[in-house]
Formats: sequence, structure tokens, C-alpha cells
Amino acid sequence: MSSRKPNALEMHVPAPRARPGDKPDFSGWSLPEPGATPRPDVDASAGEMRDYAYGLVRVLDMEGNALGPWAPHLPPENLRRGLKTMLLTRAFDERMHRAQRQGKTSFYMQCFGEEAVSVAQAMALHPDDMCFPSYRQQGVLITRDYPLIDMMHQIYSNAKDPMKGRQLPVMYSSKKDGFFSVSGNLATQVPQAVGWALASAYSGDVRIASTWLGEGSTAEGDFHAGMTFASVYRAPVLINVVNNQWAISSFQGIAGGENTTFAARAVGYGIPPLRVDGNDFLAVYAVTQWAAERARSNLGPTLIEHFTYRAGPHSTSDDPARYRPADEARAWPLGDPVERLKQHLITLGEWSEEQHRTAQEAAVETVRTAGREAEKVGVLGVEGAHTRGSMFEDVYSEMPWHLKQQRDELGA
Amino acid sequence: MSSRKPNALEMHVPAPRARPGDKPDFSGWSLPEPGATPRPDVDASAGEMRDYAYGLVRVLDMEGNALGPWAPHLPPENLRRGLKTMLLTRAFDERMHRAQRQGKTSFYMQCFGEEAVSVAQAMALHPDDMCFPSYRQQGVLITRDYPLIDMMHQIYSNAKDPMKGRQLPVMYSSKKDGFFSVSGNLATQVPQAVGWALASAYSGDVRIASTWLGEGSTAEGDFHAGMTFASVYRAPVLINVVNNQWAISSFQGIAGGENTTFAARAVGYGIPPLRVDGNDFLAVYAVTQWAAERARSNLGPTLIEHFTYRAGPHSTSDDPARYRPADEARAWPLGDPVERLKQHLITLGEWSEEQHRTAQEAAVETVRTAGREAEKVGVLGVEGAHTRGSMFEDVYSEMPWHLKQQRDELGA
Amino acid sequence: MPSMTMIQALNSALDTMMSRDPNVLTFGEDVGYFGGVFRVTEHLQEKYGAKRCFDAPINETGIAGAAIGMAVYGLRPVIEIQFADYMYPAYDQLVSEAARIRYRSAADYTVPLTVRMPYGGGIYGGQTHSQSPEALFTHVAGLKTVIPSTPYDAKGLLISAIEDDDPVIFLEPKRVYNGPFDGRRDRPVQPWSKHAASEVPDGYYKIPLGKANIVRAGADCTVLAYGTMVHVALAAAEDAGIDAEVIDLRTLVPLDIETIVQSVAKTGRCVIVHEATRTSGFGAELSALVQEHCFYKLEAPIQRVTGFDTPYPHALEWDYFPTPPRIIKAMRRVMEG
Amino acid sequence: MPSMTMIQALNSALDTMMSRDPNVLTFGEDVGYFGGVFRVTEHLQEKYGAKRCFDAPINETGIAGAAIGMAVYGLRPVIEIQFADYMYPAYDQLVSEAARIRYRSAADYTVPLTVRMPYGGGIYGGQTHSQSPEALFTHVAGLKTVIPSTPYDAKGLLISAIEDDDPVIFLEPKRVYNGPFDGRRDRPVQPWSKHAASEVPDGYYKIPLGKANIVRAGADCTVLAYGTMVHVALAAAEDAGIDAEVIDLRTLVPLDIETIVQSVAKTGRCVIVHEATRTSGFGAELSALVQEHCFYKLEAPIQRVTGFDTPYPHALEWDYFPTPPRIIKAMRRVMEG
Ligand SMILES: Cc1ncc(C[n+]2csc(CCOP(=O)(O)OP(=O)(O)O)c2C)c(N)n1
Ligand SMILES: Cc1ncc(C[n+]2csc(CCOP(=O)(O)OP(=O)(O)O)c2C)c(N)n1
Ligand SMILES: [Mg+2]
Ligand SMILES: [Mg+2]
Repeated sequence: MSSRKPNALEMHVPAPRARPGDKPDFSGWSLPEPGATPRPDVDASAGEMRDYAYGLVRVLDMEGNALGPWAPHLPPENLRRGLKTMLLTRAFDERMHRAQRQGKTSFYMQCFGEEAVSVAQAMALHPDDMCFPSYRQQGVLITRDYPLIDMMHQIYSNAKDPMKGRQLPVMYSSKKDGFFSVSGNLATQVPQAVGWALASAYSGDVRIASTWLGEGSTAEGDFHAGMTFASVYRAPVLINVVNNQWAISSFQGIAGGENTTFAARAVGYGIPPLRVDGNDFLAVYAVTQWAAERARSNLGPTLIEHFTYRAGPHSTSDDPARYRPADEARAWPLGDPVERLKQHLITLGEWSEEQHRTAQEAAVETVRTAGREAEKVGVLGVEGAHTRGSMFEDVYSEMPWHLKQQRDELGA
Repeated sequence: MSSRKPNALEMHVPAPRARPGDKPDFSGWSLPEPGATPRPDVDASAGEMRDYAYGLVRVLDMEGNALGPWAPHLPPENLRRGLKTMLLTRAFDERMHRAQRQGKTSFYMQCFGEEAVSVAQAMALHPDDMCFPSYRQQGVLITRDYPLIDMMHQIYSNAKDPMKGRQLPVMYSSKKDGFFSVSGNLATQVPQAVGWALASAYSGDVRIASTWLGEGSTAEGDFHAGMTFASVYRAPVLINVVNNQWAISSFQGIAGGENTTFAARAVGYGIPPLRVDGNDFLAVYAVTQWAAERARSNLGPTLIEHFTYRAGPHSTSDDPARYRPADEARAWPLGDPVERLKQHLITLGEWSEEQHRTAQEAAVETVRTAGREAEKVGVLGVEGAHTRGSMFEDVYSEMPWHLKQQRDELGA
Repeated sequence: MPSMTMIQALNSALDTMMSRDPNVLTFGEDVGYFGGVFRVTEHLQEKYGAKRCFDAPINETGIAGAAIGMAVYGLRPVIEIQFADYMYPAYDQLVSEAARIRYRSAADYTVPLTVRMPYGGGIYGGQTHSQSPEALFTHVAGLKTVIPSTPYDAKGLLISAIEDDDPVIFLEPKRVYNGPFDGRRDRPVQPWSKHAASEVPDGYYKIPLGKANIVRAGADCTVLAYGTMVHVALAAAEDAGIDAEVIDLRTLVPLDIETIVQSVAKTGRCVIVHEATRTSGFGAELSALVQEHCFYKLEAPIQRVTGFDTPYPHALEWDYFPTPPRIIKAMRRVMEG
Repeated sequence: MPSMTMIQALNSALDTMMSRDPNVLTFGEDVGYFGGVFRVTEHLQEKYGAKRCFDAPINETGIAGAAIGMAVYGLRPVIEIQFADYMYPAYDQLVSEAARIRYRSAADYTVPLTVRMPYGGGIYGGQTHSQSPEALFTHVAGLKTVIPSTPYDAKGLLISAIEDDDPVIFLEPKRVYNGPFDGRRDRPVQPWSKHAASEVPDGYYKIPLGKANIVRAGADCTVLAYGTMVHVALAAAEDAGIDAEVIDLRTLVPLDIETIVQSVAKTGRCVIVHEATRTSGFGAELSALVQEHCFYKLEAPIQRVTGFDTPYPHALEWDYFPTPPRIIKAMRRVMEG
């Protein structure tokens, strides 16, 4: 390696603009103006839509005005509902993150700063559309009024855990709410969502599917599988790439974001891309509506890149101060989704600081009440929450002899 | 499924324009004029090159003229060498295909109609650039003067088979010729080629890598893995997608070619795409030169879609008459690579029908001579070509006890 | 009753189920218009339309993943992996997903999926068309693994697999697709039509998963086999003149332990035959189970006759393949033991 | 001699090899700047630069595939799969490619690749952070499978793996990364610093692949274990007051059969312990081999103490984990047998 040849090749390893100790630097991103992006017809061809991969659908400006053709013109009640749901999600995250710190469970993952991505989309979808989330879409469950306390039971693996203590915290599942069992393996849900959507089309159903994955996870082969199948069979599915710029400690350049956007992946498959300000509730709502209508009209899939920022640590096992500037989240030019929707409602004259404080307190209180109830049922590690024998159930529809034997062996 | 809901979803399954009994129909393809596509600088950004994914680099017109900025202006000797190598490849294929029919081996795969894809590229690369082929790049080996007889030994699994009878026919390997061991598993070579290219860059070497896969194989996750790694680390690699329009019995729409091109996949990764008439020797040569120069200049990977047509059956196990019109190959508007290069040389005044006939006969004779020699050594099924004990060698660098025991058990 | 090859019996199973249940559909590489490279899905697209029998992109992850999504929706997809050798890209979806969705969701979601794949060698297929990866599935909790050995069993077991509410790995011994090849290459292969188990009812019937079949009763030793090796084991018993009891396992997981234990308790001797590589092959599990259940009855060490711990070699495949002479040697050893 | 945890010892092995051989490089998810989620590659990027220790896209196929290409070029890549549970997407590249390239090319190409992956449970990691997939590798001809149990072994074995000319699967028992946890949750876990095998030379040394280690000599019964289970087996022997001979296999393939056979020939009794699911686990192979080699010496059925045939359950993991009481029960059974 010492005596380099003339014309020697060189290896390139991407690096982020700022590391701990550096000033946060987002100057590399060009951010189109709010309201500036045209809204195509839902039957636009994928070819006509290529440029959307390199733009950014924005509705809300930083003063709280909704601008341009993507503005969804939602009634204020809906906006307030969206805001309250995001507040509830955030309050839930805060408490459960703390609960893990207090040793009440093994693990937790917040969606801090990314609440709009799930909440706005869940509001824009029909309640019986099927969601194939990653681990950061608690907002979907909360929007669909899944009981917070049941989420907590799951997180605590306690006696009322609907998953019977089998799953890592946050790996929820609720069929009746159209929320697929969360997997610990990244991106596996993408081809599954496509398959579900195809099954719906096969059956002449009207329900569509939606799936989420992180920008880091787009590198997985399952993403390619999902995109290919969605494209070939024109599956009625929304594929949401949540680009929160970090995958644990790896910046989005390591996932392939240095040379292009993640929305651009769609171009390669002839799937229409939409790139959206993920911290803009209205924009997320609007692009979801567009893509859902397209899917419902048998026009096939849409890939949506939600450009956002992971304001918290990856999980309770992570310490972002080790790999990025501590104040990077605050420096993110697209702000915070809660603050921005709040500002919009205030600008509309439909909300006030006072109402916000009250709503915030109400959210915290709702979470606190649920939390206390859940903790009464139990937290992780309480003996006897689940019978040892329950471990052998649901491996198969009927328990085969070898599992019975193993159960007996355990004295369960 | 009988009583469909209003607005019911519908499933889409792509189908080719023509099936057996139908008239071949290539009217769906727009084919730009020869010479019409501009040649960008090798340091053009991937963004500037997006449109190349939807065009087609063509140099030769159907009258044998080389047109436009991509014309590589090769000396006539080189053109003649290319033509003769393609003739040799074709003659080799014919004989080995027949040999399989005669029961001399188990299996064979021709590259009939796709000779330029390998031969022109191998001529444009440096001889020590590393190739990671699929099973249809025998043209690379032949261009690099690998002995035909050794290829035959491999195909016959005879006593002189360099692969010691272990591999299916056509799964060649030759390190000294920069030809990687062909795998039976589709697309696995793509991330390997990228890794090799990165190793070359890591080592300050000057050699670049090139890999080939079929359009059907682009659906595999390994293609996505290779593209992602190539993009992220700017690997000095050429990724060649040979779009011969068929993957066994599946037309290219099943691989995702209904909504876009295969070159377009590159756009999603921020990799420059080039789409080339794969039956145009000069065009393949020219795009290879461009991409190789780019790679050598540390500007990273290029994806090249070679648009061609698989004129023969998929393999000796296949009968294309069952799934496509018998005369589809003849109807392919971009003709035959051998005929077209021949015509070009004739137009240049550097070749004649007579010379062609002679060259063709010489190719057949060369193959015949090699074939006879190889058959003297043995064909598949001749007992004792390899000792039974040889089966246990090369599993590991040293044979562990359990393999020795198994060898003894076999009495070998 | 019609006489069918194993291919035809499998085709008939699919046909039967597709006509009975609109939720049954099938797809895979070359499965649609062409009817599959082994013709198992022939005419199904014609009969049921392209939406119920179709070609898939060459992406086994996607084939498995999409099928899981369909199964979760409520369909009963049957997918074909063109060769078992190409299942590895689907392995994560099968192991981490299909196998565990019932468990991890506490039965909120289930995956009634059937994964068909031709396996095994003896066809000059080389190392990527000859593998027997059954042990890679038997190790995985939540999967069932089924391997038929005759047309009759193939149809009955495939129908059971499709109706099963859990994911079933259905491995098809391609060497006996068209005739009950018994490893004696010196004799002509009989067509299925001469074999009793080629009589296959046209309509619906099932063979339960988890039940083995004693294909030859005997007193001297027990031979455990499945798929192609059942026929090879039978030939070996015949040639050796040893009164072997040959058990066709039919289902590897859940295993019919009772039938095995009863037999070994009686014979005191056991030979296990499979084509997969030996180390950590399913034979290891069988050997462990037999000695756990029958330790005090065993008169001799259990013998394994298997593929060797090498890739499947193209030209030397008849040395790799467990032929009757190798099985006979093991039978003799176990009788002497 | 410095006292190291297993993490530090692994880091030291990488550091030693990277400083000795410019062809050694390492990459994987979060391996670069951050130093790995378990900190095994800490400071290596700082010391050797981003080209020798770097982050990879989240694509295990690509990590393995690119590493194979690098190894084919002539480098000696060491890749990290963040958790063994996430190796499935890399499985095809490891099984169909890395394992077979030497064989299929008749040694024209070789793959000196090391694949590190933390495995095993007992960390409340749930089913996707706790698996023990060793049997999925031991079944594959062409791969070596290594599992250390102490810091000293970890460094010596990892250096051997890196210098080995074949692909080596290097499974790291994450439960003992930071201390020799022995399954006795009622007692405080000792730090490695109190354990003799935490004394790790700073420089270069090797422990040969394929050699087991008798970690406790004994006469009553033989216990075969590896990784975390070595410590649990030792605790069980101590608590039970049974004079067990505990063998740390260290390498599963190629296995040190001699040491095993000698021990069982002496004790006549054998207990096998692993954390992986039982059916088709590596214990099955061990059981089969022991009965093949020691049939006439065995006084009692070989016992397997293993993880159950279920996914690894989050809250019930201490019922799933093979704890000393379960091993003691098996020891008693084997002594009574
Ligand atoms: C197949 C697989 N590989 C690796 C991991 C470990 N892992 C868990 S989360 C994560 C980062 C994911 O980043 P991204 O997709 O961007 O999602 P985000 O956490 O930012 O929401 C990694 C590498 C995993 N869970 N599954
Ligand atoms: C992983 C894997 N899946 C399936 C196959 C079976 N198979 C062999 S060739 C082939 C078609 C490939 O088509 P394409 O990539 O277009 O290449 P072409 O044969 O046209 O050159 C298939 C499905 C395989 N070899 N490997
Ligand atoms: Mg992310
Ligand atoms: Mg093709």
C-alpha cells in the first residue's frame, strides 16, 4: 500500500459533514420552498413523475401557513386531532423511554421528531387499510385508538401482554387494527406488504396496504424484492421510506444517500416517487392521500420518502452523542412536526398556547394513568406473568409431541 | 371472487405481446437512430446521465455504417479480430450444444445472438481486468484466448477438466485469465465483483472489475446489494445487465421491464446508466471504454444495459417453442451481432463475403479440432476420469478427519 | 383409478385444491404460462387464469415474502422454488418470518403457506441442482417439513400441506418425479405406471402430516429413509436379502416418533439413509432420537448412510449418491454390530 | 499480562492482525466510526483509517458478497454481522458461494474470510437478538465453525480464523462478552478480571482450529459444551458435585473427535449442552458421533440439554436458557442411566 502506482485506484468511504464536537451542517441539502411543488394528477405516469424524486413536497412554511396545491384543506377538528395524537405519541414515548431507564423493561424505541410520518399517514388512510410498520410506527397504533395500556402491557411483557411476553418491547401486533406484527428483522415487511396488497387485489377487496422502513433499511434485499413485486404486479401499496438520516450510528450516506435521494430508488422500478417534508403534517397527509387514491384506482404503488430527522437515540441501547453533534436535532432546518402543526393551527386561529399546554398535560396525564394501571399488572421480570408452558404454545396450530415432551421436561 | 365490490381492486399480471402462434411484435420498443445519442464526458455526474437510461446508444446502422460520437474508430484488424472471435464463439456453441444432444455431456448453454456483449466488452477492457460473468459469457474467455479445448474438458467433466469434474458444464473458472468461477446461483457474482473492485481500490491497484447478469437476474437481492455497495463506495466496476428479453420462459416484463428499462435501475442508486444496442459490436465496445475510463478515474461504477435478444433456447433443457413465437428471433429489429459487424467491415472495404466464409470455416475447423482432441480425453460418464477420492479434495485447504473418514468409507 | 407420475400427482393436487378453494393460488419462476420447469403447474394458468397461477420475478425473497403477505391476508398460496438449491435467498423470510409470525403475534396472524421445492441429486445437476437442504428446515421451530416418496403420497401430502394452517416446506424428490428410481443404475428405471403407489384418485384425499409409512415390514433391522432414498433402501434390502423394516418418514417435522421407536424396539438395529451432507444432516437428529428412545434396545451402533460432506460433484455424483451397495454395507455392519 | 474482557480480547485480535497484515480489513453495520454496537471494533477506524475499518450499508448479502470478492482478490476481510439473527440474508453468499468457491474452482480461487457474529441469549433480546444458528453452518461443507468461551481463546481463535485460508464462521457468545456468566442468576456475575482466561497477551498468538479444551477433568461423565454453555456446564458440575469432565469444543467443524471419544470412552456417559433449538441442533450431530464412536462404552443414553424448539421468548428467557439445574438434571439422569 505504500508505493502507489500512477493512476492507482482509490477507495471512497462516505463520511457525514459533522461528528461530535463539530458544528451541525445541513448546508448540503437544497430544500424547495413550501407550496412550490406542483401536484400531479393521480394517474400521472411514473415517467412524468421522476423529478419528484429530487424535490420535496412542502405545505407548511415555518410561520405556520399552508401553501400551494398540496395543501389538504383539512377541517380544524382533524388538525387538532392530528396534533393531539402526536402529543400523545410523544408523551407515550417519553414515559416508556423513562420506564426502560428505570429498569421496568429491557428496551424501548421512540419516534421522537418523526411523529407526523405515522400519525398523518394513518389519518389519511382508511381505518381498515393494512399497515406493515417498522418498529417506529407506534403513531399508527395510537392514531387507530389502540389502547395505550395494551401497548404498555406489551412493553412490560406482563400478564396482560397480548403477545404473551414473547416479543421484544415495541414489537406490537393488532390484526383488528390492521397493524401487522412488527419484526426485528429489517425490511422483511416490505415484500409482505406487497403480497398482502396483491392478495387484496386478487380478492377484489378495496383495502390497500402501506409499509414503512428506515432509509438504512432500504439497503436490504427485501426492499428490492418488495419494489420489484410491487412494480411488476402494480400492487396497491404505499412504500414509505422514513429518511431520518441515521441508522443507529451510520449516517444516510452509508445507505446510499450521498449520490441521490431515497425517493429516487422508485425511479429505477418505474414506480412514482414522492419526496416529502416528513416534519410537515399536512404534506405527509397530502402525499398519502395522493398515493392512496392512486392505489385504490388500480394505478399501482407509490414510494414516499419522508425526509425527517431522528431527534432521539436509535433506541434505549444507543447513545448518539458518540457519533453526531449533540445539537444536530435542533439545527435541523425543517423543525419539529408538533411545533409546526401547532403553529399552523395558531395561525389559523384554531389553537392557542394555552390550549396547547392543556392538551400536552392531558396527553401526559392519559399516559400516566395508563402507565400506572399497566405497572399494577406488572413490569418485565415479575415471576409468573406467563406460565412456563405458554412458551410452547403457538409455535404450531397444534402442539406436536416433541414440544409437549419439552414442556414436560421443563416441568411446565 | 364472484360478486365484485364497486371500486374493487384488480391484480395485474404482465404478459408478453406474442405467444406461440402469434406474430412476433416488437412495436412496443422505441429505438433511437444510430449515431443520435450524444457521448457525455466520462466525468459527467450521474444526475446528468439519467436520460441515458431511456435511450439506446447505437453506432452501427443496418447498412453497416458507424455513426455518431460513440463510434470507437477501431483499426480494421481489431474489428476483424472481434468478428472472428464472435464466429469462434458461435461455432463453439454450436458444437457443444450438439455434443449435449449426442449425450456427451449433461447440459449446455449457448450465447447465440449475444456474442457482442461479451466479446466487444472483453476487447475493450484491459486483459487483466477482472470479470465476474454469468453463465453466458463464454465470449470473454474466448476473447482472452483461453484454450477452447480446456473449455471442452470442463464441459465433458473429463480427466483434463480444470474443475476436476465437480462443476456443471459451462461453469468455467480461470484466475490467470481474470475470469471468476461461474456460479449456478443467479446474481451472487454482482456484490462479489463490487467487493473485488473495492479490494483493488483499497490496494491502490489499477485493475477494475466487470460483471454480467441477465435482466431476469436483476430481480435478485444480490443485484441490489451490488448496486448499493458500488454506489456507496464508488467501486471501480462495470455492472452489465444483459437484457436478452427472456429468463427461461419469462419475458422481461416479469423482471420489471414493463414499466421502465433495466438501465433505469441505476438511476435509483445515483449510478450512471448506459443503455446500449447489445447487438452492435461498436456500441458495446464504446460504452465499455467510456465506463472503464470512468472507473479507472475513480469516478465509480456504471450500469450498462445491453439490449439484445436470446436467439437460442435458455439451455439444452429448454424448448422456447413452448412459450414464444418460433420466429421471434428473426423478427428482432436489431438483427444479429455477427451479421452487423460483418456488414460494417464489408462497408469499410475491409472484409468480403469470401473472407467471411473462410473465417467461418476456420472457426468451425478450430472447434472441430479441439473437439476431437477433447473427446479423445473423454466425455461425461466415462468411468475413472476422476478418482473417487478427488471428490473430497478442495473442500478445505487441508482435508479434515471427517472427510478422510468418509473417503475411506467410500473405499476411495 | 388413473396412474400418475409424481409430477402428475402433484399437478392433480394443485388442480384439486384450486378448484375447491378460491383462496388457493400458485406462483414461482416459470410457473405460469410455461407450467414450471418440471411441469408441475402445467395447464393451471390455462384453467384458472393468470391471477391464480403466474410467473414470478427471479427473487426468492420476494416470492416467499409476497406469499407470506398473501397468507396473512387469508389466502393459501403455494409457491414453487425452482430448485431447493435456490431457496437460500428465501431463507430469511421462511425462518425469521413465516416460521415465527404465529408465535410472535400470539396467533393474531398465521401463515398457511406451502413452499414446494424439488430437491436431491442423481440427475447430473451438479452442486446447484442437487442439494437436499431438509435439515436447514427441521432445525427451525414453526416450520413443518414434508417429503413424499410416491405419487399417491405426493398428492395426499400436498393437499394436507395446503390445508395446514402453518407454513409447510414441501420437498419433492425430483429423481423420482418420473419413476421410482432405486439407485440401481445397472437396471432400467421402471415407470411409475408399474408401481402400485402410482394409482392416484382424481379427487380430494389427504395423507395426514406427521405419520410415517412402513413400506416394508421386517424383523432384522430398521431403515429410516424419505424421498428418493425410500426406493433405494427397498432395493438394498431386496438385494441384501436382509429382512429390513423400511420406514418412509414422509414428514420430518413433526416426526412420527412412535412408529420409529416401535420398529427399533423390535429390531434393535437402525440404519438411517439420506442424501444430504452428513454432518448436522437430519440423520443426526434421527440418530440422537433413536438412541434417546431406544438406548436399551439397541444391539449395534446406529449407522448413517448419507451424502458426503462435500458439495455435490457433477461427474462423481454416483459416488456421492447413497447407492444400494453403500446401504447394504451399513445393513451388514449393523447386523454384525 | 493485561486482563481483558472478551470484547477487548477480540478487539486486540483485530488490532494485532491489522497491524501485522495490510490485507486485513474489517467492516459491517456500525463497525466504523462507532466501533460496533458491542464495541469490538472500537478505535480501529481511528488507528487504521476509514478504509480499513468502516460502516456498511444494512445489507448482509452485500457485506458477505463484497467480502467474498475482496477475499478472492487476496485480502483477508473480517466482517461483522451485527447479531447472528441477522445472518440469514447473508446465508446464500456464505453457503452457496464462500463455502464452495475453493471446491468448484478446484482451488483456483479461495476465500480467506472471517465472519464474526454475536450469538446467544440471556440478554433479554427476544427472538431476534438471541439465536444460536451454529447448526446452520456445521451442515455446510466448506465452512469452519468456531465458538470461543473465554477472552484468551477468543483472541487466539480469532487470529487463527483470520489466518485460515478458508471461510470461518466465528460465533461470539455475547452473554459472556463482559463476564463469565454461568447461568446462576442468584449470584453476582464475576468480571472477567477474576478469571484466569482473561489474561491475554498483547501481541500475536494462536489457538489452533479443531482442538477442543478439557476445561475440567473428571471421571463420572463427559459434558460437551461451547461458548456460554461452557461456563454454565462448569457451574452445574460444581453445584451437582458430580465429577464431570467438561469439554469446551471451541471448534465445531472440524471437530476434535479424538478428545471427545477419549473422554467418553473413559466416562461412559455423555451430556451435550447447547442453547440452540434442539431438533437438528449441533447436539444431534454430537450425539450421533458419540454413539457411532463409543457405542460399546456407553452406559446410559446420551442426554441433550438445549434450547427448546420454539423461538426465543423475551420474558420467559430464563426458562428457555439451559440453566445449571437443567444440566444437573441431565447429569443425574445420565449417571443413573
Ligand atoms: C436484518 C437486520 N440487520 C440488522 C439489524 C440491526 N439494526 C436494527 S435497527 C438498525 C438501523 C436501522 O436504521 P433505519 O432503517 O434507518 O431505521 P431507523 O432506526 O432510523 O428508524 C439496525 C442496523 C436488524 N434489526 N435486522
Ligand atoms: C437463485 C437462483 N434462482 C433461480 C435459478 C434458476 N434459473 C437459472 S437461469 C434462470 C433464468 C435467468 O434469466 P436471465 O437472468 O434473464 O439470464 P439469461 O438466461 O436470459 O441469460 C433461472 C430462473 C438460479 N439459477 N438461481
Ligand atoms: Mg434511519
Ligand atoms: Mg434474460
